Amino acid sequence: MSQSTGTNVPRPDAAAQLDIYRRMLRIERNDDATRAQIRRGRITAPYYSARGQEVIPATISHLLTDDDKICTIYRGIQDMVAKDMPLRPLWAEICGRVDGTCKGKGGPMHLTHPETGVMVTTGIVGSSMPIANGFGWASLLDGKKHVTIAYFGDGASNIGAFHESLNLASVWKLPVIFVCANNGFAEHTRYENGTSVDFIARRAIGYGMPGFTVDGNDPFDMYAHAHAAIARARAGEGPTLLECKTFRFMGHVFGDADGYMTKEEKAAAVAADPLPAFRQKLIDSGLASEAQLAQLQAGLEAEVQDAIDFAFACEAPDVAELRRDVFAEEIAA
Amino acid sequence: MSQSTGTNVPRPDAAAQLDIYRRMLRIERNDDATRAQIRRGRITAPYYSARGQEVIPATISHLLTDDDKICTIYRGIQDMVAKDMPLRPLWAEICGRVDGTCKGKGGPMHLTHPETGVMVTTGIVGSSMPIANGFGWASLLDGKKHVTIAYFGDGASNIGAFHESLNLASVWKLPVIFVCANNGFAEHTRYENGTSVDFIARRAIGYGMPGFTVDGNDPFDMYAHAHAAIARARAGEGPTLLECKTFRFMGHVFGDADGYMTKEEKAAAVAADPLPAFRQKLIDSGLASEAQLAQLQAGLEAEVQDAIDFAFACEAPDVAELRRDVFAEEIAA
Amino acid sequence: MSTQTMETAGMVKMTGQQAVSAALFQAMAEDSRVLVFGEDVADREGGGVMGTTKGLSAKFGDLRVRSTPIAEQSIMGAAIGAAMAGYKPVAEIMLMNFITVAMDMVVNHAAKLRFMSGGQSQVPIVIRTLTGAGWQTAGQHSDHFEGWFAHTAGIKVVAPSAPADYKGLLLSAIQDPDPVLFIENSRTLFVPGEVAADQGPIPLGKAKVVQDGRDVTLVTYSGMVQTCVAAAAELAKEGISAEVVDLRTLSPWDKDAVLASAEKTGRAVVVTEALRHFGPGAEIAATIQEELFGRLKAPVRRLGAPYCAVPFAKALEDAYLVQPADVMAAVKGIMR
Amino acid sequence: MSTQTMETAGMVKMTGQQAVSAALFQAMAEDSRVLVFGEDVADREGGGVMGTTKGLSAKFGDLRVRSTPIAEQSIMGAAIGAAMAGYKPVAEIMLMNFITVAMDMVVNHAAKLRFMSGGQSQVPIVIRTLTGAGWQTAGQHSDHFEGWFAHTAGIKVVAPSAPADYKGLLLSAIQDPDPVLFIENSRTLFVPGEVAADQGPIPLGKAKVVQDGRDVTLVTYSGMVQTCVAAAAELAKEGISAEVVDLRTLSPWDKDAVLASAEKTGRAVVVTEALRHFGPGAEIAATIQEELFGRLKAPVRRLGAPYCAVPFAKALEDAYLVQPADVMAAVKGIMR
Ligand SMILES: Cc1ncc(C[n+]2csc(CCOP(=O)(O)OP(=O)(O)O)c2C)c(N)n1
Ligand SMILES: Cc1ncc(C[n+]2csc(CCOP(=O)(O)OP(=O)(O)O)c2C)c(N)n1
Ligand SMILES: [Mg+2]
Ligand SMILES: [Mg+2]
Repeated sequence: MSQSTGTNVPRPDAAAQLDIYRRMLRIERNDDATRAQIRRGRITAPYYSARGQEVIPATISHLLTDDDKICTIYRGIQDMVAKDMPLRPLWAEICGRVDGTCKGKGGPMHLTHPETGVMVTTGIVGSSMPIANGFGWASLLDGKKHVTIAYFGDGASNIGAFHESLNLASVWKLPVIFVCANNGFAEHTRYENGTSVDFIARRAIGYGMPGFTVDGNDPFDMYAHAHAAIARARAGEGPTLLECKTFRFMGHVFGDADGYMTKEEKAAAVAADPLPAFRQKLIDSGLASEAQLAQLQAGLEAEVQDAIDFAFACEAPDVAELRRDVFAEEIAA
Repeated sequence: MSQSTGTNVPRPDAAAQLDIYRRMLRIERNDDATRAQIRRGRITAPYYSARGQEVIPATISHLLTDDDKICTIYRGIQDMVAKDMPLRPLWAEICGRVDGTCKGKGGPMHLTHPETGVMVTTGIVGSSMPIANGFGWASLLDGKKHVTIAYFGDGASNIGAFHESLNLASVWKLPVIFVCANNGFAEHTRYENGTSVDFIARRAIGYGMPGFTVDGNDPFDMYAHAHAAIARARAGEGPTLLECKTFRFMGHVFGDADGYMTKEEKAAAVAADPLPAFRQKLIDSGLASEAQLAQLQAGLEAEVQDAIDFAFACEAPDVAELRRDVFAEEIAA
Repeated sequence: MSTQTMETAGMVKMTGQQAVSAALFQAMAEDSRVLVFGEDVADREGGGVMGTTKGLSAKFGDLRVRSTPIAEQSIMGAAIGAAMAGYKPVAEIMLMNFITVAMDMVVNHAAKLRFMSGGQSQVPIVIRTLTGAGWQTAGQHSDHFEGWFAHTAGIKVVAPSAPADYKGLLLSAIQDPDPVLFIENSRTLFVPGEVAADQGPIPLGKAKVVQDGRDVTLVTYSGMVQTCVAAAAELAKEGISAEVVDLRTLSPWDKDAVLASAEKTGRAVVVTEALRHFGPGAEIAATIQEELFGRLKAPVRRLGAPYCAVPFAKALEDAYLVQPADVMAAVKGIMR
Repeated sequence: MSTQTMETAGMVKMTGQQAVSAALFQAMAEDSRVLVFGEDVADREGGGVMGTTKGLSAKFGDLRVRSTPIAEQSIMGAAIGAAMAGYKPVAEIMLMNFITVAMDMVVNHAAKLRFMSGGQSQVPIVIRTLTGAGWQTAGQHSDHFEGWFAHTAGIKVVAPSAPADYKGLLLSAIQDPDPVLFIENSRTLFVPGEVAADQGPIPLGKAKVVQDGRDVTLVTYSGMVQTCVAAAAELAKEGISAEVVDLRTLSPWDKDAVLASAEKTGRAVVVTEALRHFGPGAEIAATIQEELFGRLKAPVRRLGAPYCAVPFAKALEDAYLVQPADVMAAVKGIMR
């Protein structure tokens, strides 16, 4: 299904490559710190690591503005971090503090940050897509050229919401890009045991929509396809389906036993880890020095540490919060 | 999308053609009588005529046994009549009598007759399909070669249940045939204003399933494709999607104003009425004489009239029926 | 849809359907953020299968008034997203039974996003839907699921019965900053009544005493209001004075008004078209008995649909629906 | 999943989860028509994300024990069709919130097909699902929707809390000729308890007095049973004797047992994890007050979740869940 996008394949320039790498590393450093905090027993909520999938949101976010929106899923913290959501309110939320972006009421599965376009995070498989269409419709009404990204997984491509959403987006020519992170598994179910088609991108045919299978671990392939899809959406030509092939290194949820996959396939995926590979590429192509990248990393680590320190210093929300934000008007005690 | 099924295209022999015509005429005579009774005010329920669509279920039913099952929709009386469901319990049901096949509790939108394989009639768009899969699974468990037909409309191909069902049927290789009567409209909405793809059959690609666009008004094209799909299902090779192009002459529901379609397109469709056309063909090809067909018609009209007389002579159900069939055990008064 | 004008002192005679249409025209004219969409709602598709939205797309354009594919989940999703982006979508779910395919969007998302986001998101949508037995549409076209939504935090449930309320409450529902389920009832929607020519918004959450009485309070809403009013008229002939309270909004319901009336009469019967079993009437009955413990003259009775699907045959459907005679019998049973 | 055998006079110590597993093994062995399916339930996928169905596919084969795509509507549809064809599918909906995408199949079809077909169709399915707050899984993973299904004619609702009941009621649910929603509670499922080694079916619809008492009746089910038992223990220290009635089946509920207890004690508090507002507790409270009018010493109180989504932060989640202290306060409030 990977269809060439023609001779003028868009390519990230040096600055773009560095920015994509920065976003990847921001995701990875944040993920690493999250898992460390969980191991230390400081965070108790379920955590769905996206380690290994960084290229997808890093590349897409590089091409977005703050006015562009994302609707994502439980495994979506990477999408927010890539979108440059500030880490303090993110961490405070994960820790259930009142200074969290959702005052501690939503938690990691429902992080929201409209200022950076993080509109919806859902824990229901498939449900990012129907809502993304609403933002797409609003863009048409606004007459602006904002795009909305609906992130979801390969397993989610089998649920009804996927179908209804792609059909509506196509009929209405909405500026929405459906980004499927195909990591080969839905919880413990291997792709082919739940999905009837060899490439999810083929499903786009059923919606009269362009669809591409992309190497989701290759920033160049991702860039080419995301660039074209976003341009298409901004031009009013409608939605695109991008199936981005990748792998989740940490299994479905933190603590996952991994018994449903072979050691070999996991080892092979980890060996092909896109993060060090892209790092090496930047150095090999002379775009950055070891020192520069180390400095970048140190800066990101400091940012993450600052967010962690901030979060744990925050207060828990007051129980009166149960009566707030149910409706616009506070519910009487 | 209409793909040739190869050089050995299955063709209905003389007996098959006559049987298909018999089923078509049975549908049409029954439909005509139903509308007459409604006009006379003797039936009050909403009625969804399938006039014009007879070829589809007539051909398919010819290829089925009583052990094969159908799951159909509000516009599905034609599917039951084609499946040779006896007309007395059908009419008694439509008239809300206790001798109706559902004791008058289901009515025309929920007719059921397991003896002839009429398993489910649903009023919810799309819902015939997920249930049909269950019968398909049961066939695999039984180790028998029964097939199940899921009937639905073009509009229904845009709802989530369609997607989930075709995917599951394909992954599980179920002996289910998804038969879409594409009559060009969903209530008042024209095909292309609700459906994003030029041919619904293309959606089969997204499920790794064979899919064909068939001339649903041509018994020969229908026969060729239905025969192949049923053979495939019986052979354990899995499901097929058949998109059967047709037209509903009477609009969505009895009394429908038709303002959403042009007079010309309707006139053209009616002019191409498949029923008289096929009748003529039978005569032209010497398979039947005018007299034979007139006799056939008279027999069917008598059968319909008998059913009507029977139905109106039946009693209304007793209010105690509200406590029966909720559960296997009657609910205490 | 043309309003049958019969003005008397600023009053217009119109049906509930005309009132709904009038409210939509008014709201769309007043606020360009108001959107209307759903299956067949645009004029190209006849302005709704019942014609309720006729003329809106001609007046307000195809971008604000849109027909959709048959895909209720995508309808509700589009409403939610557009609402979060600052619009006020009025989404139509043709019949209440069809909301069963979109419950995730309504319950897990529309109702919760404000809370789960700590107040950052708002979802000011109206879900207009129609239901009601009496037309022999049987088990999948006449259900009353309002109890499910009343039992869901974060969504309001409005269910008028009179034309003026259809208009005034719909205007308020559209203005409301939170999700509102607006239920139209198929037996009352086409009944004409008096509506002020300049009828404006009527506040949500306020009941209306549609019939004063002394001996017993009938608490009801939607299609059962006319049933209770009919019962009250018959009861009056037998010397029993029944007060009829139309909740108009089921959630939040007007506890003060109901308790005041029940305390005054000392007796209450709660009447719903929804199933009696674990139905919305239970909340009202439980609350009245709890709050007025020791001050009632009789136990609170509840009437609702029997424990079965809506049947097709006319005789069964009539028996299924609560009738004035049922209300009268329940009242007489507690009058001794 | 290996049963920790600690036999004492034919009793085995096991968790609710082990009891569910044991019931599935037993039912599948006894009746070849029993099928088990849902997301990740087969051994290839680890026998369920919690491991509850582990070993079933190895023993009973891939045709009877099947993992499915993530597509709850198709899961429920397949269950319905197979049931109508003579099988007894036990379908798993991983968490109760996910049933929102399959409500049409459950409500418009599974629950109604027997009635709408005049008794020709039967749908003997069991829907196993899991829910319960307390694990910080927030707004979309811990809801209690059992009230919706109790308010739907044609489907039974079972919600055990003790391991023996998990086993016995699941065996009965599987044998039942009609649809049953079987709710597993995440706070009780992993708590061990005594189960008879040969534990057989326990009839649906029968409550169990889990704690005798004189002064007040606590009516509850599922995860709130342990909360009420804890409250009763504390109340006993203060000289208040509370009887705890575990409904075990919410619909149909054991009215006789509840009324007998409430009549004996003269006071009742109904406790649910579900939202209090229009929740299942209202049916119980309304019925007790109606049936025992004039014979109660105090109004019936109801406790349930507050009117909001399940919050994430631990402090909020604790406040959201009814705690023993809340039950004690409610009891003391009606003891004077
Ligand atoms: C409607 C629904 N069904 C089931 C679940 C449970 N569940 C959570 S994640 C998941 C797997 C999703 O797989 P995929 O879409 O591939 O995304 P990934 O987790 O691999 O990123 C499942 C089944 C859910 N959250 N929602
Ligand atoms: C879930 C759902 N949404 C809406 C409806 C209302 N409705 C009944 S029939 C219909 C049109 C269906 O069109 P199509 O699938 O093309 O079948 P046709 O009626 O043309 O045979 C609609 C929208 C419904 N019954 N169920
Ligand atoms: Mg995946
Ligand atoms: Mg159609």
